[in-house]
Amino acid sequence: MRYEFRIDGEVVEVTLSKVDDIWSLSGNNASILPDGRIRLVSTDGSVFFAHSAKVGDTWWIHIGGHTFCIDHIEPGAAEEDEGSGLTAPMPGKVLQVLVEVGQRVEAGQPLMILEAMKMEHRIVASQEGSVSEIYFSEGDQVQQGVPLLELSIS
Amino acid sequence: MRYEFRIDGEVVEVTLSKVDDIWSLSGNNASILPDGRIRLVSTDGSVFFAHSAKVGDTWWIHIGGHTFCIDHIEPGAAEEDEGSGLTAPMPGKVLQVLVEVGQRVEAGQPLMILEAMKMEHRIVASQEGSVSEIYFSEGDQVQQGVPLLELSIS
Amino acid sequence: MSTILVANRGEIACRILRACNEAGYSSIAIYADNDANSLFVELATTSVRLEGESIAETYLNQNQILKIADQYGADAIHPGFGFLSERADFAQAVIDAGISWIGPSSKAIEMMGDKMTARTTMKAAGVPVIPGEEIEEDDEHEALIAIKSASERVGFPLLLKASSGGGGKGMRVVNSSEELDDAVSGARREAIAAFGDGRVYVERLLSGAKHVEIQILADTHGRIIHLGERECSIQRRHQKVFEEAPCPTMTPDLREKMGQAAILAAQAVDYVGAGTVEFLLASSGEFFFLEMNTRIQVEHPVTEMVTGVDIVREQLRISEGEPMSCGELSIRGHSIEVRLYAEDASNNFLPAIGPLVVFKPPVGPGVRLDTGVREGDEVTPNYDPMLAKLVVWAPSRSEALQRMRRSLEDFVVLGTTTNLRFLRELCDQEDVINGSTDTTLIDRAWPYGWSPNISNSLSEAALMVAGISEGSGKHRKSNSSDASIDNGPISPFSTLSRRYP
Amino acid sequence: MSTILVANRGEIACRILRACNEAGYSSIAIYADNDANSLFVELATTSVRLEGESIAETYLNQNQILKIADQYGADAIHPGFGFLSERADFAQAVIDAGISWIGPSSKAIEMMGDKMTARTTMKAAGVPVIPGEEIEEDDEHEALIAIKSASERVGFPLLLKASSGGGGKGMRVVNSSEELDDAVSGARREAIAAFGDGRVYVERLLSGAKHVEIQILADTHGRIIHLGERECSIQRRHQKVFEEAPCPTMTPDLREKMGQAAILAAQAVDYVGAGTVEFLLASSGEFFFLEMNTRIQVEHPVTEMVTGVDIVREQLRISEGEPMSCGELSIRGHSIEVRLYAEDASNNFLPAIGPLVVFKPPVGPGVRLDTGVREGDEVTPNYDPMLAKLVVWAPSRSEALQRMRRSLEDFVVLGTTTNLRFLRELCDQEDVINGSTDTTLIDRAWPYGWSPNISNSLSEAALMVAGISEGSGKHRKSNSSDASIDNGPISPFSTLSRRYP
Repeated sequence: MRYEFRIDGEVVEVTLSKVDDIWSLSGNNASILPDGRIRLVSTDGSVFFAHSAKVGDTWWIHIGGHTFCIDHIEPGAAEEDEGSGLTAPMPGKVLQVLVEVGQRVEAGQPLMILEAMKMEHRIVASQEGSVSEIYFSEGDQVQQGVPLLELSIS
Repeated sequence: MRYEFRIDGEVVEVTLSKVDDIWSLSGNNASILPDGRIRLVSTDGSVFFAHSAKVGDTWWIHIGGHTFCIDHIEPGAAEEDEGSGLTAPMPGKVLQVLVEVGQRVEAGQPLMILEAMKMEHRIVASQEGSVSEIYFSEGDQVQQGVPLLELSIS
Repeated sequence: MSTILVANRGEIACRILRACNEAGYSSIAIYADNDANSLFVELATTSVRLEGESIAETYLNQNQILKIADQYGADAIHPGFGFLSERADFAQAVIDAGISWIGPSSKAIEMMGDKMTARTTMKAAGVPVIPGEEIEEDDEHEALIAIKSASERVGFPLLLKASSGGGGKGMRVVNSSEELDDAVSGARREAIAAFGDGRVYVERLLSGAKHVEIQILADTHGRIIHLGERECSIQRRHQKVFEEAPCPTMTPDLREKMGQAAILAAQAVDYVGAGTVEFLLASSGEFFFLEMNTRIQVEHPVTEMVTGVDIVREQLRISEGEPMSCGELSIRGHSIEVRLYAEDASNNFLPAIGPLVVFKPPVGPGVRLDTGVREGDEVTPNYDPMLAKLVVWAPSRSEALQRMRRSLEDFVVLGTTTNLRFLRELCDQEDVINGSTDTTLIDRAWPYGWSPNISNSLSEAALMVAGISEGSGKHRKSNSSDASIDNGPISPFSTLSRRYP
Repeated sequence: MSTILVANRGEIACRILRACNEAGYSSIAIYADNDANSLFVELATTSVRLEGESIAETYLNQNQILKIADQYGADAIHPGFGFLSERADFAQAVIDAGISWIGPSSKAIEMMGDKMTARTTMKAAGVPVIPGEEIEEDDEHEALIAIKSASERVGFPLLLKASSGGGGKGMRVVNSSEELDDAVSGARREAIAAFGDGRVYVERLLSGAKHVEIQILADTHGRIIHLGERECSIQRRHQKVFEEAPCPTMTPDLREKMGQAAILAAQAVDYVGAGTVEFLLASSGEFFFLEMNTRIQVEHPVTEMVTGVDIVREQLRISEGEPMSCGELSIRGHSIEVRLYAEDASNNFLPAIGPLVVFKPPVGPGVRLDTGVREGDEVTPNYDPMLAKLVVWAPSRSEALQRMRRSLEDFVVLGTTTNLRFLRELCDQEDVINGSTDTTLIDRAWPYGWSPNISNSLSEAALMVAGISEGSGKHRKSNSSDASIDNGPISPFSTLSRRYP
């Protein structure tokens, strides 16, 4: 079985083999427990009990005291176009818009201030460019993931 | 909705009405929570959060610090014939058979000794009668619920 | 010591394995096939399967366990309680194999394990013992004659106890001479089955007495201390169900006297490690040696809660040859433990089995649960029906009782009959509330057996819940095609079949 | 008092409601619509819905809460922390309505709530305060001028703090005069939003100092005691994340000095109830009054664990007019609390949201979890991102750290990003291990931000688990037709959609 995942921004192909109820990958062996967890025996013999749960396309995995978020890439799915839009990291309210359309900005320059969970969050320019669009003004409520402004990269 | 249940050996008919998501029974109102529990508001206004789970035909219910076992009687199902058989209360081993076929016994007289979970359990006559059948002998393993001996009631 | 093998299962294996992990040791769990998915198996660094089926072939199989210890490089063995924990021959075999035995010397185990030797040793050390007689005869017929003659001197009511026993197995109360024949053969049969030794002894039954025991710790630097007492009077079928520290009627004076007697007892057998000296405390204030348990005890948490000593961690330290780390005895607040058994308290405490479809322990400050099971596990007849120990601590006894009541009501176990409600109602007994607890409490409170106190309106509410559950589709079968999911995470919507229909 | 209304939500509401239940009081929970299925709502005898949407319309709505108290017969109100707990006008309104206020007088709240009054009062009472200046100007422009002038006398680095604030809101570190303008406007904006009061004050930033606070209790019989200290130096975004008792560098002498200063502080405002006096402890051993929190604190459990005092229970007793039940201060062992936040520690601690698809807290002796959430709940942006407090106790500090490490590794939370791993790696910082904790620790340890330390082989194992999960059918959608089941018990097999996509 072959799957494609994205972990920490990197796309990785995972090819598993399965004999009876034992799954294998480069010397690691694993099986599914009755309660849905996965028991993994690594090449050095150490045993891990992993929890996994899927939210949207993302697998949340707890193993060895760490928690991983791993996106499953559906076969044939187009890569997301990340663009140069700056999106809201979480739902909140626009407190201040610090730039105007057409203004040139430097990488790291604050563009907008959001308030969420009673804390202020700055939206900063990811790279040098000029502001091409501003979608919200002060006092607007924004949902997580929506584009807030657009930069054209010079 | 009408259901038949057995609770503490007694058969009870339960007739529920339902409007939208609220279930009612003689002044008690209840609704199902997102996590599957049931929130019940009794006539005196007190609120209970009940857990329920089904094993076989039996509903296990936790409410108000008590746990109930309530058997659902399928519509049209024949009443079980309880007979006069004496059944194994749990899996175990026959340690001793204290009676013989044909022997007269009094109510409360020990008939057989089982061992289970490292403890001895006595199987005693439920009423006066004579032993008509003995299905196991010393050393036999028995499963839960199997008839051990048969009494004919005089 | 770097790798510790835990030769046990269930909640006590979990307790010890966590202590090993926290102290930085590697740990080895051993498990029989029917424990392959048990919690304790997951808590060890390495888990090794035991071959065989019966307990004798697995958890009591000394050779197999020693072989695993050797093969996996264990340099210490913790026996927990039960199983091999009080087998002097095993302790010796472990030591002979060059492995540390986390417990006292095999000599100490042997002397305390045989009740007759223990009595003799205690008498010699000046520790008061209960009036009673030792029956040396091994043959059934001769033993009966000797017991009859002893019973005339000791007097009724009396107690028959297995010489090499514990945990209530092979124990019988005999109220009159007519009951003696039956009781002797039953006690001997159980004793032979459980311990391979049918010898019993006869002891005066001190009714109305309290069961009070002293926890002791002794290190290899000559330091020996007691950690105060636990009261464990409340018993059913001679097994403890409700334990507390401190004893509600204890005085500092009496504690010191009993503590010193316990230290004398331990010194008499050159004791090393954690151990418990059990006494009967008569209402007169006199106390009598019952026995010494040469191992960690089920009810050790209540002592940990009030003294702040981590007894298992001290066991590890002592086995390392380090001095124990705890200072002077100080007792703070009050702790109560109840034992959660899979059993039907309304039917003579008959053990129960079944799936733990829902298992939701109570939470909150001052609540501790030592469990060997979790939601989704199956209670089988293979082992002891004790599932978990619910322990509370609070600044005062009345607050601890209040916390225990709340915790017992919040504890949800569905799929297997437990004694939860029995324990809850036990907490409302006047004698429990005012601390007048003695070993006859349960029999006095419910002379005709216990049955739950349920209001009609609550039964009606339960029936309503059953109706809603049935009517809302909660009962429909899982129809997955994947076998690994059928047994899957147990939710209120799953429908399980008992494995033992 | 017979019925107590808890004017709060989340874990502290759970903590207080359990204490009410155990003490035999009836309890009333109040909840906004988005809390209708929250845990605390279930723990009360009666739960009453608050009308309105925003926090101002619900948990901060004094009139509505007083109306509910009247309507449902509450004779006492416990405010918890945050929300209305330090609003003097609310405390007074409660008292005027003939209801017991479980806290100090409105006068005491007012005096301590205004940082300037508090400083003046403390100076007069002989309690040492940090060099700094109070800015009375309310107008933005005038305030800026006054702050600039004050900054020249106080010196950089300095701290701007909201006069009526707390919890890090409206707080800014200013390293040089160039940063001042921006910092002042940001601090004022946050302060106005959070407290309706934009006044700030300027304080010398004592870098390298420890944040040490003293818990005090005062009853209406004139008894006032301190319960020793907590150290809460380790903070991120000026919010505590790791708290412990005792402070690892504390001496009995210094504890007594700081304790007496805290008692002086409390006496200066005729304090009644539970409160905390916060100090900065410089490496020289000098300490300075920071502020007094006139309410129960988030980190109160570590004091409960080492002193054996149930602080919430004592609050109830004091409000009843009873003398407090605790005796002399005795500190036993060591306790550590970490705050579990829904936040991305690797991205500047940005708050996170999502479903708690799996939420499995660690268990075992010495582990306490104070939580307001449970498996299946949703973390929303409506409230503070603190989900729970994980508290451990052990006989020594090093054992407590070991227990905390083990507990953090055992804690499974899936579906929402948390700071679990950050906390786990925090426990391995050398300065944490040897107790050299100060308020700059996190910035010093991770000057360029934190990111997890993950071995390649573990990433590979995680990918393998993802592959198996994907391949084993764990991902297929629930296809039930019953809506109440679709949202049903959250199992590893359920597929959830974020509510905020």
